[in-house]
Amino acid sequence: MSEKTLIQGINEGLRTALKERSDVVVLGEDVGKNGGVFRATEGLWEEFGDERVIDTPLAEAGIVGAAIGMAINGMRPVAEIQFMGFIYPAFEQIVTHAARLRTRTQGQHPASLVVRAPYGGGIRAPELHSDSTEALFVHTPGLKVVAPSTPSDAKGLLLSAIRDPDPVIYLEPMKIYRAFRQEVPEGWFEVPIGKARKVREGEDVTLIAWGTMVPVAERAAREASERGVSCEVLDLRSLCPLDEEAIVTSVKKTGRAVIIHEAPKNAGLGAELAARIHELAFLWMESPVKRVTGFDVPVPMFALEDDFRPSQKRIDRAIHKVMTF
Amino acid sequence: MSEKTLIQGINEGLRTALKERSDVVVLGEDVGKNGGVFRATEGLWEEFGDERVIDTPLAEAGIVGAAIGMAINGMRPVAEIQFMGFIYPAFEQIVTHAARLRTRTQGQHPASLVVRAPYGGGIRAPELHSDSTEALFVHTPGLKVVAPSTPSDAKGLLLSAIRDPDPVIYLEPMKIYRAFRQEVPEGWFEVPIGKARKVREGEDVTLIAWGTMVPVAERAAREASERGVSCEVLDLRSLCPLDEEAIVTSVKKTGRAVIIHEAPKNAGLGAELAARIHELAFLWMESPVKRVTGFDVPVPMFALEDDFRPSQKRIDRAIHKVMTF
Amino acid sequence: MDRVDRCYLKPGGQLTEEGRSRWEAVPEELKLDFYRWMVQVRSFDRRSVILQRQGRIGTYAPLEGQEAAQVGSALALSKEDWIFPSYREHGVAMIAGMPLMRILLYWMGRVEGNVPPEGVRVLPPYVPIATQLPQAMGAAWASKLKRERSVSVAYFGDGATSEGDFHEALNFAGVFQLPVIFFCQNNHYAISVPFSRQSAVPTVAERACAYNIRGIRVDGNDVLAVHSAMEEAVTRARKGDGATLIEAVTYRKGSHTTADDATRYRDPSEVEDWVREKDPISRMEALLKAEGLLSEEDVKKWEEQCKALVDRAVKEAEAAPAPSADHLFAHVFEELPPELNRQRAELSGEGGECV
Amino acid sequence: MDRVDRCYLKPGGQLTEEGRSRWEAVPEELKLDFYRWMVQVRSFDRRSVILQRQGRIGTYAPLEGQEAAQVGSALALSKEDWIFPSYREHGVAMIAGMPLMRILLYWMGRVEGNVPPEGVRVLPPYVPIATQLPQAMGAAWASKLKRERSVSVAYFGDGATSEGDFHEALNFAGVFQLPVIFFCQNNHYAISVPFSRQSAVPTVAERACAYNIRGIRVDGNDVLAVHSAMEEAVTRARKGDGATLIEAVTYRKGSHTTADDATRYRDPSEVEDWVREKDPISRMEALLKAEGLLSEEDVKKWEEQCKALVDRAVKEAEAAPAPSADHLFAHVFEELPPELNRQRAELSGEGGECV
Ligand SMILES: Cc1ncc(C[n+]2csc(CCOP(=O)(O)OP(=O)(O)O)c2C)c(N)n1
Ligand SMILES: Cc1ncc(C[n+]2csc(CCOP(=O)(O)OP(=O)(O)O)c2C)c(N)n1
Ligand SMILES: [Mg+2]
Ligand SMILES: [Mg+2]
Repeated sequence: MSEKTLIQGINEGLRTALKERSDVVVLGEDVGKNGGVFRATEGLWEEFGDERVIDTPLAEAGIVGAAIGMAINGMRPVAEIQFMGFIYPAFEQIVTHAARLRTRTQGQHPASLVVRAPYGGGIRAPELHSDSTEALFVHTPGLKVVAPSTPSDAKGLLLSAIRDPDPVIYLEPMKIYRAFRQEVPEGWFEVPIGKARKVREGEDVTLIAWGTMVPVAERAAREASERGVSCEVLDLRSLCPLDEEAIVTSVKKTGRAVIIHEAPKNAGLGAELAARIHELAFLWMESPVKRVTGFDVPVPMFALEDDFRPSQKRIDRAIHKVMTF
Repeated sequence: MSEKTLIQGINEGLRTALKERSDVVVLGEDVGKNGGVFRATEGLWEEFGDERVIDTPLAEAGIVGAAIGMAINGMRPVAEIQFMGFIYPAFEQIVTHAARLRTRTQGQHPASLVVRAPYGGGIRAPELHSDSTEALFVHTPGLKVVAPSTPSDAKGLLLSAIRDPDPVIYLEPMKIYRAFRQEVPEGWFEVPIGKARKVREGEDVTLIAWGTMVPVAERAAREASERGVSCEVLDLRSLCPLDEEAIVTSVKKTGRAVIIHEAPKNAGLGAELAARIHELAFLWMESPVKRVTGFDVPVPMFALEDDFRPSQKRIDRAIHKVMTF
Repeated sequence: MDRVDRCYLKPGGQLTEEGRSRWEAVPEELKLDFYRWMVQVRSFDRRSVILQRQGRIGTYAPLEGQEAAQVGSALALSKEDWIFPSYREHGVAMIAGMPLMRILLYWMGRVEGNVPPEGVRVLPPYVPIATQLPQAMGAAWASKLKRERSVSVAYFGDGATSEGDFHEALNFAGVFQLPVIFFCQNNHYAISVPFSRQSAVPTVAERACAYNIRGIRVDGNDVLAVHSAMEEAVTRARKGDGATLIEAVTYRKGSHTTADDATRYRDPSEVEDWVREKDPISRMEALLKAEGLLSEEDVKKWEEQCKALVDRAVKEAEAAPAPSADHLFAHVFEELPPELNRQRAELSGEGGECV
Repeated sequence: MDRVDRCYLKPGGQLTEEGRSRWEAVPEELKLDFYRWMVQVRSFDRRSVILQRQGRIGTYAPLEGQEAAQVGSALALSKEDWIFPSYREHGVAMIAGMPLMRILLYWMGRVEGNVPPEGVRVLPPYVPIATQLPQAMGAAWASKLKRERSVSVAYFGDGATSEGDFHEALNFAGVFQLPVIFFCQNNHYAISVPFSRQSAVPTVAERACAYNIRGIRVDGNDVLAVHSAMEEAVTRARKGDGATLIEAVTYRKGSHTTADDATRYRDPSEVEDWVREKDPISRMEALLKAEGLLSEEDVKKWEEQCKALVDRAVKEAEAAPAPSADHLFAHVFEELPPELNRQRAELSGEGGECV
C-alpha cells in the first residue's frame, strides 16, 4: 500500500494491467512519450514500449474503431480520449458498435474494451474541455459507465473495467485528479462495477453524487449536520448499471433525496435517479427528490464555471427544501 | 386545404419554405434527383434546382458542418440525415457547435438551421435503421427537438422549425409516414414549438407520448375507456422545450401518468418527464408515474421489434397498475 | 469501362496478353470455382429479390452485377483472415463459410443471421457506412502486434469513401503499416448519388497516395483480375508491407435495395450497357467454354444445383423456429444487471416490477 | 527546412530570385506591415505567457515561431472574408480586427472573448480539432450560392489533418468547387505527436490531390512567401476556381500550451535550430534593414509601441467588470423557455421553484 492521488491510482491501474495481461494495449493521443496530458500514462511507454503504449494520430473515431477491431481480434484495448468534450467524433463507433456488438453477434464478439476520458470542469482549461455527458452513454444499452471519486476506487474500478468482458466508459474526474492522497492497494485489485459506496451514514436525507461532486456532497453533509440535519451520502461510482439496492435502501430509510451532478439537468442521469426513486420508493418519500445540477445551458467558459456547477450553497438550499417540504 | 399523409405534410412544408424564403436550402444524401429515400423531398429538385436542393456526398459531419457554416453566412439550411441511426457521425457538429454557437457568440451566430431525421422502427428496414435517441439531443442545452405525429403538425412544426432562430432537430416518425391522411392547411402555417397537443380529454390517467407512439396511446386510451378508465392523452410534439404547463395541469387533474416512448428506458426522456411530474405535482400523485418504453437493450433487428417497442398490452398493464396502486 | 490498372478478361470473354499468363498460372479447380461461385451467388441473389417481393424477407440489398468483385476477392482469402463486410457482401460471406440459410435469416430481420459458424471470421454486415473500415484496421493492427499472419479486409462502396471513417482508417493503416485491405466496390452510385458527386477525383484508387499505401484499380467485373489484385494485396500484407486500397470498378444491375427504384436516377442506356455488355459471369462462361473446361450441360447442371442449394436454404430459414423474444436480453451484457432482469421478466410475462 | 514549393526570404534575410521580384511588387506599407504585425503578435504572445505564469489568465496557447504564417496569410484577406480559426490564431484574429483586449478576455475564460466587434468576421477559436473545416466549407458554399465574393478560411494544425472532418471538408470543397482556403500551419507536432506519426506521407499539401484542389507547401516562416501563396489562393477562390490547401511549414518555439512541457518530447537540438536559425521575424528585420526601410531606432520604437498596446489591453481586460452570471442564460435560445427562466431565477437568487 502507498499513498496516491487519484491520477496515480489510474496510472497504477494501467501499469498493473499492462504487466499482468499481455493482451492489454493502451492507445490514444499523447499517451506515449508524453505520458498523457495529465500524466495518467506517465512512464508506461518507457516501461512497456511502443507496441503496448501507442501514440495514435489525432482521430477519435480511428482510435475507438481500432480498439473495437483489436477487441474483436483478441486484444484488450484501453483507449484514451483526451477530454470528454472530444469523445463525440468517436460517438458512432461507441454507440453503434461497441455497445451493440455483443448482442448483434449473440455473444461472439463482446467488444471488451475500455474508453477512458477525463470529464467535468474546474481546471481553468480552455473552452469546451469541461463536458459531463455521462447520460448519453448511460442511455445507450450495452455500455457500462463508471466514474471513481477516490484514488483507490480509481485503480480498482479501472482494473474491473479492464477485466470486464463488456465495453466500459471510464470517466475521470479531472478536477480531483490531485486533490488528495489515499492508500491504494498494490497489485491487481478490483472494485466491483455496479456497487455504490456509502460515504457517510445519515438519517434524514440521502445525497447521491459521483466523481467530482462527491467531495462537494460530503462537505454539504458535514455542514448540514451542524444544522442538525443528518445526511447519508452515496457515491454511485457505477452510473450504469446503477446500484438500485443501495439507492432504494437508503432513500426508504431517509424518505428524502438530493441528487447532485455537474451535467445539465434536462434528461440528465439525475432524472433517471429521481424517476427510479419514485417508482421504487413512492410510499416512502416525504418530499419530492431534488436535483442540484449544472444548468440547462452550454457549459460556460471557466470564468462562469463556478456559477454553472452545483455549489455547496445550492445543495444546502436543496437540503433545506426537502426537509421543509 | 387538402388531405395529406404525414410525409406529404413534410414535403409541403419544405416546398413552402423553399418558395417563400430564398435563404432556405435543402441538403443531404439522395434528397435531389431521387426525391429522398422516403420521398420527403419529391419534386423539389425539379422545381427549385440543384442549388436549392442539393445532393451531397455521403458524409454526415460534412452535411451538418456545412449547414452550420451556411447558417453563419446568412442562409437557412435544412439538412436531412437519412435515418436517425446515422446521425452519430454528425454528433460532434451538432452538440459541440450547433447547440452552443449562439451562447458562445453571445447571440451573434445563432446557428439557425434544421436537421431532419426519420426515427424509430416499424418498417422492416435493415438493422440499425430504427433508433430513437431523442434523449441525447434533449440533454444537449441549446437545441430544440420536435417530433410531429400528424400530417398537419408535420407541416406546421417544420415551418416553425425553419423560421425558428434556434437549431431544431426535427424527428420524423417513419412508421406513420403514410399511416393516414388529414387536412393540411395550405401556404405558410406554423404549429408553435413548445406546445403539446391534447389528443383526448380524460379524468383518471394522463398518457404522454409523441411521434410513433401517439396512435398506440390513443388506442390504449380508447380501450381503457371501455374498461371504465378515462385517459387523457397528450402528444408532446415538442420534446425540448417541454410544455410543462400542459403536462402539469393534466397530471394534477388525473393524479396518474403513464409515459410511453420507443427509446430505451434508462435515462430516456421518460425519466425527465417522471422526475418533473414528481417535482411539480408531488402532492397530486395517486401513484408513481409508470414508463412504458423500449427495453434497455440494443434496438433489435425487425423480427423482434414488436417485442422491443411498447405494445398496447404493456400500456394496458401500466394503466392498470397506476389505477390500482 | 473507365481506365483501370488491370483487366485480364475482356467483356467478350477473351484474355488479354497479361491475362493469358495469369490464367495459365491458375489451377483448374479455381478456374471453375470462379465460375461456380459467381453462378451460385447470382442464384441466391435473384431468389432473394423474389422472396422480398413475396413478403417472405424484409428489404434486401441485391448485388447482381458485382459477382466477380466479390468472388474474385473472397477466393484470395483464407480462413484465418478477418472480413468486415457491408450489407451487400452476401457473395463474400458465402465463400467465407456463412451458410446461405443464415444470410437469409439476416434479411428476415433475425439476429441469428449475424452469427457465423465457429471458425468463420466474418463480422455482421456493417450498415452504417464506412464504420467497418476503422475496425478492420484495428483487427489488422492486433494481428500485427500479435505477430500473426492473418489479414483483415474491409468491404465497402464508392459512397463510403466520403466518410471521415474512410480517411481515419486509411491514415492509421499507412502510419502503422497494417496488414489490412480496403476493398471498394465502385458500383458508380451511392443509392442515387453518382460517384462524380461523391468525389472530385475520378477514381477511388488514387486516394491511396494520400496515405502512402498501395492503390490499384481493377476491372471489377473481371474475376481473374480481381483475384490477382487481391492475392497481391494479401501477400503484401502478410509480408509486412502494409495496406492496399483496391478499387473494383463494377455496377449493380438492379436497384440499391428492394425499397429503391433505380430508374429514377439512372439512364437506361447506361444500365443497358453494363447489363448487356459487361456482365461478369457471361464473360467467364465464354472463356471456360472456349478453353474446353465447361460445357452447356455443365452450366445447366450447375445452375440446377445452385437452385437446389438455395431452395434448401430458403426452406431451412423459413422452418427455423420463431426467434424467442428472449434474444433481446440474452447477450446485452455477459451478466444481466438487476434492472434488466426485471425488464426481461416483464417481457416474458412473469411480472417484473417495472412496467 | 524540408522541401517547400515556395520560399522567397531565406533564413538569413536574403531574397531568392523569385523572392526579389515578388518583393519589388509589394507596396512599401505592406512590407513594413509584415514586420510590424509580427512584432506586435510576438509582443502579445510573450506577454500572455507571462500573464499565465502570474495566474492572471488561464491555460494559454502560445504561437511564438508561427508569426509569419499567421501574419502573411491574414494580410491577404479582406473584411468580407470569413475566418474560422483554431485556438492558436491570435495573430490572425488581431489583424482581422479582434481587439487585443478581447483576445485576453478569451484566455481569462470569458465569453466576451469570443465575440468580435461588428463587421469583423472571425469565429470563436475552434477547440475541438478540425471541426472548423466543414463549417468554413459551408460558409464558402453560402457565398458561392449567394454569388458573393467572400472567401472562407479555416486555420488548423498538422494534427488536424488526421481527423475525419478534414477529409469531409476537403472532399465537399473539391466536389462543389467552393471558395474556401484550408490553411494548415504544420508546426511539426500535435502536442507531443510528431507529424511522422500523424501521416505516412511527408507533407500535408500533397493530400490536396486526393480532392482535386490545389495544394501548396510554403516556407511558413517566410512571411513574403506565405502572403503570396495566400493571395493566389484568395484570387483563385474569388474567380470561382475553387479551394486551396496551403501548408505553411513552421514550428512552435514553445510548448503546446502553458500546461504542456515540450522538453518531454522534443529534441533540444531541433528546437535550437528553429529558434536560432529560422526565426520568422529576424529574417524580415534583416531584409528591411538591408533595404533601408527600417532602422534600429524604428525597431526600438515599434517594440515599445507594441508593449504599450499590450499593456493597455491587459489593463482594459483586467478592468473589465466581472462577468454577470446571467451570461450563462442570456443567449441559450432567442427566447428562454419557462424551465430555463426558473433556473435563471434560481441562479440570481430570486428563488425559482426548481432547485
Ligand atoms: C452513415 C450512414 N449514412 C447513410 C446511410 C444510408 N445509406 C445506406 S446505403 C447508402 C449508399 C451507400 O453507397 P456505397 O457506399 O456506394 O455502397 P453501395 O450501396 O453502392 O454498395 C446510404 C447513403 C447509412 N447506411 N449509413
Ligand atoms: C477532437 C479533439 N481531440 C483532441 C483534442 C486535444 N488537443 C488539443 S490541441 C491537440 C493537438 C493539435 O495539434 P495540431 O492540429 O497540430 O495543432 P497545433 O496545436 O500544433 O497548432 C490536441 C490533441 C482536441 N482539442 N480536439
Ligand atoms: Mg456504390
Ligand atoms: Mg501542430
